[in-house]
Amino acid sequence: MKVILGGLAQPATSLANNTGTWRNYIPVFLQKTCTGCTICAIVCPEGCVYSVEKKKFTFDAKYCKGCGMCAAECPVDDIEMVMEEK
Amino acid sequence: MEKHLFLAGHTACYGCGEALGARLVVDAAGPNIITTDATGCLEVFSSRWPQSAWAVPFIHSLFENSAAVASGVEAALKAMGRQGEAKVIAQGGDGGTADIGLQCLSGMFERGHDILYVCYDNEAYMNTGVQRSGLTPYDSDTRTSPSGKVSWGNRYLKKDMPAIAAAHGVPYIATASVAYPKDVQSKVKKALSITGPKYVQVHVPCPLGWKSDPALTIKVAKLAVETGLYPIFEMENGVVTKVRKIPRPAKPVTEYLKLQGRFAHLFKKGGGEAEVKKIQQIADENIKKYGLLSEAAEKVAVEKE
Amino acid sequence: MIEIRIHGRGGQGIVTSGELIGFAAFSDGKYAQAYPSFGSERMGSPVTTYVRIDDRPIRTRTLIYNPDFIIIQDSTLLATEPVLDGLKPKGLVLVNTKKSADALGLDLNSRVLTIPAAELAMEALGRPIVNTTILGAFAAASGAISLEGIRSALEHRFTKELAEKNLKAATKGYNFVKEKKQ
Amino acid sequence: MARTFTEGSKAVAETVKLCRPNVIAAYPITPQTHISEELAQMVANGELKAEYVTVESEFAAASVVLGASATGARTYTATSSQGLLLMTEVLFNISGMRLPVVMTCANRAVSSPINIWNDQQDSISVRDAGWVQLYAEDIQEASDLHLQAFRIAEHPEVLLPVMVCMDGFILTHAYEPVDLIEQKEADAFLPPYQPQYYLTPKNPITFGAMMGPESYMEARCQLDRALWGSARIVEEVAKEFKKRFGRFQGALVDTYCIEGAEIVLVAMGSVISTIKEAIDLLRKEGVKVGLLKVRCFRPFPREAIKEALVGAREVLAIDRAFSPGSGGVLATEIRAALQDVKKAPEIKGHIVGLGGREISVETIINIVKDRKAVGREDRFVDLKEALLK
Repeated sequence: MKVILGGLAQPATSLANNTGTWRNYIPVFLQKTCTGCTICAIVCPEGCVYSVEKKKFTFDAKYCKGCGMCAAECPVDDIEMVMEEK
Repeated sequence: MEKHLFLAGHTACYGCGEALGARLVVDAAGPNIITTDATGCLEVFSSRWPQSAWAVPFIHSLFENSAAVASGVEAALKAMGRQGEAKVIAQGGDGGTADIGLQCLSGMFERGHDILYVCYDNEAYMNTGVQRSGLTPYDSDTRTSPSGKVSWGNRYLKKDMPAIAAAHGVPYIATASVAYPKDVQSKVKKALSITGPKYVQVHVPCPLGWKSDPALTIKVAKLAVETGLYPIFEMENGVVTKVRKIPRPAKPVTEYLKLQGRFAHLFKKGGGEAEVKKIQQIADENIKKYGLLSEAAEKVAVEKE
Repeated sequence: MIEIRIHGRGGQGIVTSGELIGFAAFSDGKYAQAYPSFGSERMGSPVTTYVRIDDRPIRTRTLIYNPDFIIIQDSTLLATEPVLDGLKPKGLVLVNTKKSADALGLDLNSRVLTIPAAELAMEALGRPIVNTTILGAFAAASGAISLEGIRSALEHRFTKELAEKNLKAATKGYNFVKEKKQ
Repeated sequence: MARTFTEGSKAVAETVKLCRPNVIAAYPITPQTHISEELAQMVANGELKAEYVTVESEFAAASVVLGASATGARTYTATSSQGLLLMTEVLFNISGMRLPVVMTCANRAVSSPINIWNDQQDSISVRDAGWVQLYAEDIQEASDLHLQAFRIAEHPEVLLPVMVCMDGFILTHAYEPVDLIEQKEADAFLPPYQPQYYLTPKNPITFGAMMGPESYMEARCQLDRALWGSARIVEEVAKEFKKRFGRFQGALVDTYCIEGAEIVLVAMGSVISTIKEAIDLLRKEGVKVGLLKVRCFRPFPREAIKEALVGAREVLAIDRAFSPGSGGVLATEIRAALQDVKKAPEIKGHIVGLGGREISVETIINIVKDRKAVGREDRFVDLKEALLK
């Protein structure tokens, strides 16, 4: 990667960065009692939680650092954090 | 994944309130913005060359000049007839805003630039390893305001930035918290609809500096509001026009303090009760000053974002 | 090269005097250089302006130590400042005072001319602003610049109305010296 | 082209106006103030269509032009002394981000003791900030240099800020005949700035990213190469300026009476004129003395200096600034430039004119005449020994 004019960076390139490797705990989206409130997606500091269907959410394991905010904030306890086997 | 303007792959800590705050702000603002940022955590974890988490034009220059660089951006857009191209958002942490960057911010306010300044308030210099700032709360334990045999931590009260902004005649001022994401976003949108300087201060917990559970970032942030320690309000043309009411009775500050290691010394050492009382007093004064308590306790308590 | 030193007090238009002499010489087709004594002088404190006039480009940027002409816009400086230092033999000192040259009692090897500039300025301008009156007197006494040069300098520097008034003042000064000579 | 008789600051402001800057930000400081006042008046009169940002400090002035330049605007600022030092942090940022800002430094001594008069300690102290630094000999050159500065700064191979240094008071407050360029001629010489990268949602690039040990050095090396490379552009632009306007006062360096000179004085800024006067007098006495004028101090024109000095027996560097604990800066750098020259001339450093101390023709003549009597140490000239006892 050539240095351009003192270090310009191209937009949206952080996606190349695999922050999922930081994880100790991984969320499990049970997809049982989900009401589709979207809180999990809103509060994720990585912005890597997303809906596949209206009441079915999942996350991108490439970026999830396993902070557990989605699980802590889920009002219906439909997300569990489990120790990740690596 | 959802389409965001502040993207994954950034290198913020687990459960970072500031990363969440920044994403909420730029997503609300939309793609037609130019953002500046002060040196600090946000800049470091979002723009480590050759990567950038920003999908919007972004410039970081120095610790103390985000507001001045934004002033230059805005002046350039004006001078070149490009005002329609982008709104300007200046960003900074609490140190870059209330301490070292205050002079540049004052200049920006005074000159009336059409800029939204967003302060991500995590209440200390986190980028350099948790030292106190002008927005560090009373009794908070930081590396430069440590608790010790003869110290309860930070001796000073939070600098009242909204009042400082108001004294400059800033037409729109708001506080917000990542605990209420939609509120953050609607305030950003409202701010951007107003011409002139705007100031929005977003409370963003820092699990590292606050020594709190990363999973509880939202919970901690919410308690700051529900205890009255972090009043959420809007000021328009110098007058408080809207307040986020908190459930009656307000939660005791201990509920908030106990979740955070930065206040742990208050509960370990003899005499801590008196200090906690002082903090409760700060909350009580906020509640009175801003009229934070709701009329009906239950109604607000169940309000969900 | 002709070197001129102007002495006065802050607020008396000394810097402007230098600029006007320089511009007059410039419009007479000569090279000129003018610069004030640099500093944070306040109203009332002694100030100096330096002017050089030559037929070729002027490179020297030093202060003027041995002037051909000294203009003293405020005669009280004679008592307190070394304003006459370095004057060339057969040079000229022009002093703004009601007194006669003899009455000043200056022990010099040079010509001393006095001019009651305040009175003349009052007649022309209605205000005792003396610098342009002295400018006219200097033109007449030295021949270093022409009255026509002064006219274009004033027109360059001031609005039309102000230029006309000041030209009147300068002409009064000019004629005063011319008549005195005869 | 029209010749007028005007103040140095006014002449510079007139030229800056011709360059059509979009954004100007400056903070008052003596002796720079007249320049920014003139520009403010031009904007107020509607003669100059620019955003004039009245900042709260020089630090903000530099930050505002940084932001504006990154947004694609042509930008200008001016300062002196403490103001320049207050800008220091931003100066490094502007060059690091490769932004073609143009600045006038009205050279003035730095505190403490506070002193508003001229020397060059301010700009010399920021010589490592990564800016092109050009030093003006007279008002005409100071004025002309601004038009050239924007051309150099915005050249696609340069993209670096340029600092035009003019001696405070001596040039900023003096009145001289100056040839002013017509707007049409200026426009033909300096086309509008067309940045390749700038802040815009159309291409949302990130400026000012953090670089670690893996790439920081390359970015700095790139800056260094660009600065060295700017020497060629400084020359090109000076030559083209000469072709269009007929004036040439050197590019990287200039010389006076250097043919066959055994003793060569080297200096920068307005003292050059005084030295020329001294040389004329010395030559009449049969002293074989010449002058090397350093017009471009950054990039430091090593080769041009070598070429000019190689035949001399003695070099007398005249410094209006110094590095405490080291010596005259020009002297030091010339020594470095000549270190691989066989039979290199002896180089003696002279620190003169600090804080407005007068440098007369006699000062220069004495430096030349006393040169045998003094040692190799850089020395302060015309010291008042009584004040040191």
